[in-house]
Amino acid sequence: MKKFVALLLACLMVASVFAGCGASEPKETQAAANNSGETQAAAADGSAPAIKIGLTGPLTGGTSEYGLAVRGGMEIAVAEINAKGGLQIDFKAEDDEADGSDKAVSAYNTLKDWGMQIFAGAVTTGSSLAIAAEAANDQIFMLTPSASAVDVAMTGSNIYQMCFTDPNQGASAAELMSQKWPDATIGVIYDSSDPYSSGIVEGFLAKAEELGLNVAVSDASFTADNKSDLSTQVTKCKDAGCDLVFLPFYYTEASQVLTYANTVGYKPTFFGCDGMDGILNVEGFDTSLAEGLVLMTPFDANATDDATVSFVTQFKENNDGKVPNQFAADGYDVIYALYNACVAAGIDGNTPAEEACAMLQEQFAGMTFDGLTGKSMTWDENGMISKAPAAVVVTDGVYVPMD
Amino acid sequence: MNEYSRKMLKVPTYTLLREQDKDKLPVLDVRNLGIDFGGLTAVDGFNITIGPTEISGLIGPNGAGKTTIFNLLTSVYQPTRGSILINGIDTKGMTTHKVNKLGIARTFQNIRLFTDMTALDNVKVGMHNEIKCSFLSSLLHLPSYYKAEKKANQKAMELLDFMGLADVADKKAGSLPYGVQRRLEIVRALATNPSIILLDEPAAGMNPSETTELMHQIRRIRDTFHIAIFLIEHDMNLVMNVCEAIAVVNYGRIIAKGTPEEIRQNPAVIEAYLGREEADA
Amino acid sequence: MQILQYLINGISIGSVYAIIALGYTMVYGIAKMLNFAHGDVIMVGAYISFCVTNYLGLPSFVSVLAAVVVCTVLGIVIEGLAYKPLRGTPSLAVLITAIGVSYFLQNAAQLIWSSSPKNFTSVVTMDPIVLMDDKLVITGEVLLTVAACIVVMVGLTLFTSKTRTGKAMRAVSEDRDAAQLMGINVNRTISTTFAIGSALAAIAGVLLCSTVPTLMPTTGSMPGIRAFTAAVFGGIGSIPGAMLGGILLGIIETFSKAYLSTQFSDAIVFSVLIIILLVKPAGLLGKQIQEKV
Amino acid sequence: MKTMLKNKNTRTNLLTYLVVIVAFVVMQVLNSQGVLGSSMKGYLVPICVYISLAVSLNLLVGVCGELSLGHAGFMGIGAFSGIVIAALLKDTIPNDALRLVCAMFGGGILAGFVGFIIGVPVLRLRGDYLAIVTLAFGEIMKNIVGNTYAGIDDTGFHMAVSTSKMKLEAGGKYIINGPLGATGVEKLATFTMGFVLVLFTLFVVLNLINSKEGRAIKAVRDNRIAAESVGINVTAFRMKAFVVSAFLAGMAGALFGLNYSSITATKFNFNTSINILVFVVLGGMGNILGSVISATLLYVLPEALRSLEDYRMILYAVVLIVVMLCTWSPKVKEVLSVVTDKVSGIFKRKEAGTNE
Repeated sequence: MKKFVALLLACLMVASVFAGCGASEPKETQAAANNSGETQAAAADGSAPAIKIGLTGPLTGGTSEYGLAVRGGMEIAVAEINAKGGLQIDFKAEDDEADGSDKAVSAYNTLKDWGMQIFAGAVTTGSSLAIAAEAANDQIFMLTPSASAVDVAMTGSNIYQMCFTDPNQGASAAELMSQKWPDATIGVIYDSSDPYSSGIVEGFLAKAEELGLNVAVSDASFTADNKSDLSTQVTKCKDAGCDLVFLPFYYTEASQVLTYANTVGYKPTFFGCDGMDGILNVEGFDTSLAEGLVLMTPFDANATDDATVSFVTQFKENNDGKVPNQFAADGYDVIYALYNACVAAGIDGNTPAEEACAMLQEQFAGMTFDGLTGKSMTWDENGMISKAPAAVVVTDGVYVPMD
Repeated sequence: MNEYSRKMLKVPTYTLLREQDKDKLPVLDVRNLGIDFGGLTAVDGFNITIGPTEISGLIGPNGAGKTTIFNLLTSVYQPTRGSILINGIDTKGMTTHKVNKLGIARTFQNIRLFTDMTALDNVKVGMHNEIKCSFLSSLLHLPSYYKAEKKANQKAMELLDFMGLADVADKKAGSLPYGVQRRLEIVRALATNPSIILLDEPAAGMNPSETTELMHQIRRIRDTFHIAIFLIEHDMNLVMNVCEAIAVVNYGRIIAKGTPEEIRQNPAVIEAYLGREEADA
Repeated sequence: MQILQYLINGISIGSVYAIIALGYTMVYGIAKMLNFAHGDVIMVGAYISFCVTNYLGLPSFVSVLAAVVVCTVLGIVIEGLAYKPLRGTPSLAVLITAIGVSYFLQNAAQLIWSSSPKNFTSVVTMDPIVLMDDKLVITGEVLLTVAACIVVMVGLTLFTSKTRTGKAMRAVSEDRDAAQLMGINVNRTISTTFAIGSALAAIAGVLLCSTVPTLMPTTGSMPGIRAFTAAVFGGIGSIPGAMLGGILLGIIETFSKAYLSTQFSDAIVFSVLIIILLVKPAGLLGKQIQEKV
Repeated sequence: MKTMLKNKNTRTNLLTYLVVIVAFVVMQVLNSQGVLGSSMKGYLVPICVYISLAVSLNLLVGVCGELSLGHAGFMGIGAFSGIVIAALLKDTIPNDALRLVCAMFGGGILAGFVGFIIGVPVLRLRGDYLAIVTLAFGEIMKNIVGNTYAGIDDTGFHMAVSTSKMKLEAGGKYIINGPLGATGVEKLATFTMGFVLVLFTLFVVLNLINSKEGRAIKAVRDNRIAAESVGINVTAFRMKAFVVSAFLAGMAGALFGLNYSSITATKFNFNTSINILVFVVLGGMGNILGSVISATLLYVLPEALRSLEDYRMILYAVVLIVVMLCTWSPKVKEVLSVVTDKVSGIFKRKEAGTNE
């Protein structure tokens, strides 16, 4: 009986939390709207209501870095657009904890209940895969800023990507290497538990074989669980005499590789992918370690064109002076691409999601888009993007385009 | 029978079998038993033979190794030396539950009931190996499960009734008075259908009238179930009145064996054990 | 010579596991609870040290000191608020509370320091030792971590065997009730244990991030679980066992990556752990406790 | 029947079934009225899955007294084998519900089998050592499944540990794709099946607890030495509980896997195991109805906190700690009882006042 009372108490506790949330909800949302979460758009004088765009991404937990960056980028785009007048955007982001099943789907469902018309997520591949099937089923148009696996776009005809697909990126890395360093001994270190990293390696190895590149080390992988020690992988490459080391993973781990290689005096050319962007802005990172690092990134925060400068300034303002990375830029581009398409197709807050989906598909098929992450971007019939891969070299702590 | 003859040891040992058991296979036959705990000899050269319907006692001062002997007999510890035969079968290397299946059951000095369960369930746990009901049948509660449970309930109630515990059947074992718990432990041991039952200080914590009652019950157990009883007890009155044979241990060794009269008169015992107690008294 | 370099790498990560495991094993041995929040206290320690060095510009030894002070206070507060009220309840209840504390610390760290990674500046300024013409490199971090492990191990052993408080801790670990009857303040002893364990966590945090520079709110959790594994491996509750377990785990991990398979190294490491526990059920240096009948 | 109702255990069990059935009927009615939003509808199947997981883990942790930190590992085995089975049987069994049942039983049997294999050596260990080995098992499982490739083409079923070794003929389809996990899974799971699974789990676990096996398991937990002394083979019973628990977790995993179009091995990590454990401990060890309720509430809680945005997980942690303290701490309980006494005192006084 005592236990039962205890249980009842526990239930009451939880219930009171629920009740508490319910009661304080309006206040919370408003607070959120003011600082970050939801950018409520005032329906401009009697015109059509704002169009509802939703995002899911990891906002808490180990990968929240990426989710928060995308959200930050999108919020800037939404604020700019809403300030312009005309078609307004109502934006909302939900936490999916980078989960590939129930959490992702419930984040998506929450957005659906909110009345989402267009889905601008998810941030991670795992979540996108789970949600893509739902979106395909619901006929809600989906344009993911950063989920790069081929399988995502292939899930349905209404699923589009703003980033390169992984095998494509791997293949272009191999092509670039065969042009610039045809005789190099190449080592590859990658995260075998991450679809992004292993997807790139898959495409890279296939292309490298075709081009006859000398890949000496291709089995130096790590997993999310044992990434605290990457010295063995570096030692493997060092011992095999690799003078070009391919690092197709995120900058969080890359800084470890660079630091360790520097400590042991190993100085090959390091070559990264778009996930490497952001390394120069890691707090406390000695940028001289990244000197000579080659990476293929569609976005350069130091670029001097007006669009980038204004984006970077605003992002810094909103995020305690943090410099945006390509995740943020992809997010920004996604909102603008959707906005352009909506304007062209005449979609507004009254258009049902399914109709909007069909109209957007039509638009994207023939659309050319200029954004922060590339010029004249187009999409193919599968929803995959085609944009020119740009390689840069880190020189004196800034990106310098590679010629 | 084959298994018996194969495992039977032919060494004759000192026996003190009662008249009624002379021509029968001893239920417990212990030879030269000993155990060392990291260089310390706890029990050494312990021999005893108990007939199928005998009540024997094991006495000795505190720390003499009595409970250790019980633990050896029930395979809680594996002996360093010597052998234990239960109904003629050597228990070497067997686990406690296997030894129990051979026919040895016990109670504990510090009561070890399943305190969260009812008295009835405690007894039914004791009957575990007797309840014939397959795992699948228990999982799915097939008709055979209900039949087996009904039978088990009946028998468990009979056993509780035998020790006068029928009215506490639905009480949690942990909530029962001390003396009742001791008796419940005996019922639980009886429920395993043993041929010998080891009682570790059954009268500890009981008042004199409860002890007298217990003495009757011990005899009734033997007379009803026709099993052997081997008990450790400090209450000399109980031991001398109930036991037909007594072994005295000190420092892990047997110092005397015999009938109560013989023990009472044995100078070694008087000096080592009884003497002191009598002097105290 | 390759093999020697791998061995050094193994000792490098292993000694980090070892120093975390020392904190785990100490708290487990005395308070008899799996403190799953230990890894997160480590993360807090590393952040404190990072902030003191990078924002206040103070020298690294001051930052270590600050981390130790903050973590000790944090440890006492956590213990007093979340664990002490549960003294005497089933260990599982405390385990779940520890998990709650772990979630709390991670999320609080994300709110305070944001989730973007920070690159921890190593507290070691020594140049690496290069042997056998560049084939074998021993970094200062390895030397410092191993030295710190040995100092902590010897220090803890002396502390528990020589000082009054240490002896009280041992008494509490052997038999809490008996210790109470002997007039030992069990609650205070356990609180002291947490204070010491958390101070060790701060040092472990600094050393972890000196070896592995990426600092994030989740930095402590995976090494924390590894270190817990190491502590069990060496015999949980045993101070030299934690050290041995940590270093062996690091070496096994590195060697399996180097010679067997990088892909399956997690599976290999944990399989070795299972096998060791089957052969030695109480870990390498643990005591098998005989149940009293 | 009357005597049956008198028995407290039977009453609690009937109450448990009743709660589950009523909840199901209410949800079905609400659903048919179109009251439920998509997110609410989305919770239904995972809640059923987590209830089954919590109940099956409660058998191990609460009833048996063994701490397992690898329950998600069994769930993962069930999920992936269930997905493979469902894909393989696509042509043989066209009926979705039947195929789902086959997949669930297949997943359960495989998980139970793996439970048995690792149980043989592992169950010799006790307490925290068993916990760490189950944790290790979960990590091994995650690592291996995360590197497994399986696919089907005209020549049949293929499996390998790297893409280069995986040669599918044209028209072949990947079922499990390494770190991407299982993709393109056909969603077979339904709420009704989830409900059936919960009932089945409750049926098996409650029956087991109330049979001679259950008595033996509880006896082993209460007092291992006494249980051995009355002839109970302790290892065998720990094994039975372990295998049954793994089997049920495997079934739940299969349902979970077939409820989403994709699933990765990382889902079945330490954190998921811990979450299930939290459900069990908060619901009360050995308290099956408690597990059902706490799994439901705690699953929905982080979702209900969504409006707090970035603060929701920290609040979840606080709620977890506070609830643990309220349900377990003797001191807090004392304070609570004083408060409730006072409150009831006030009411009584009021009553007395009105009487006057």
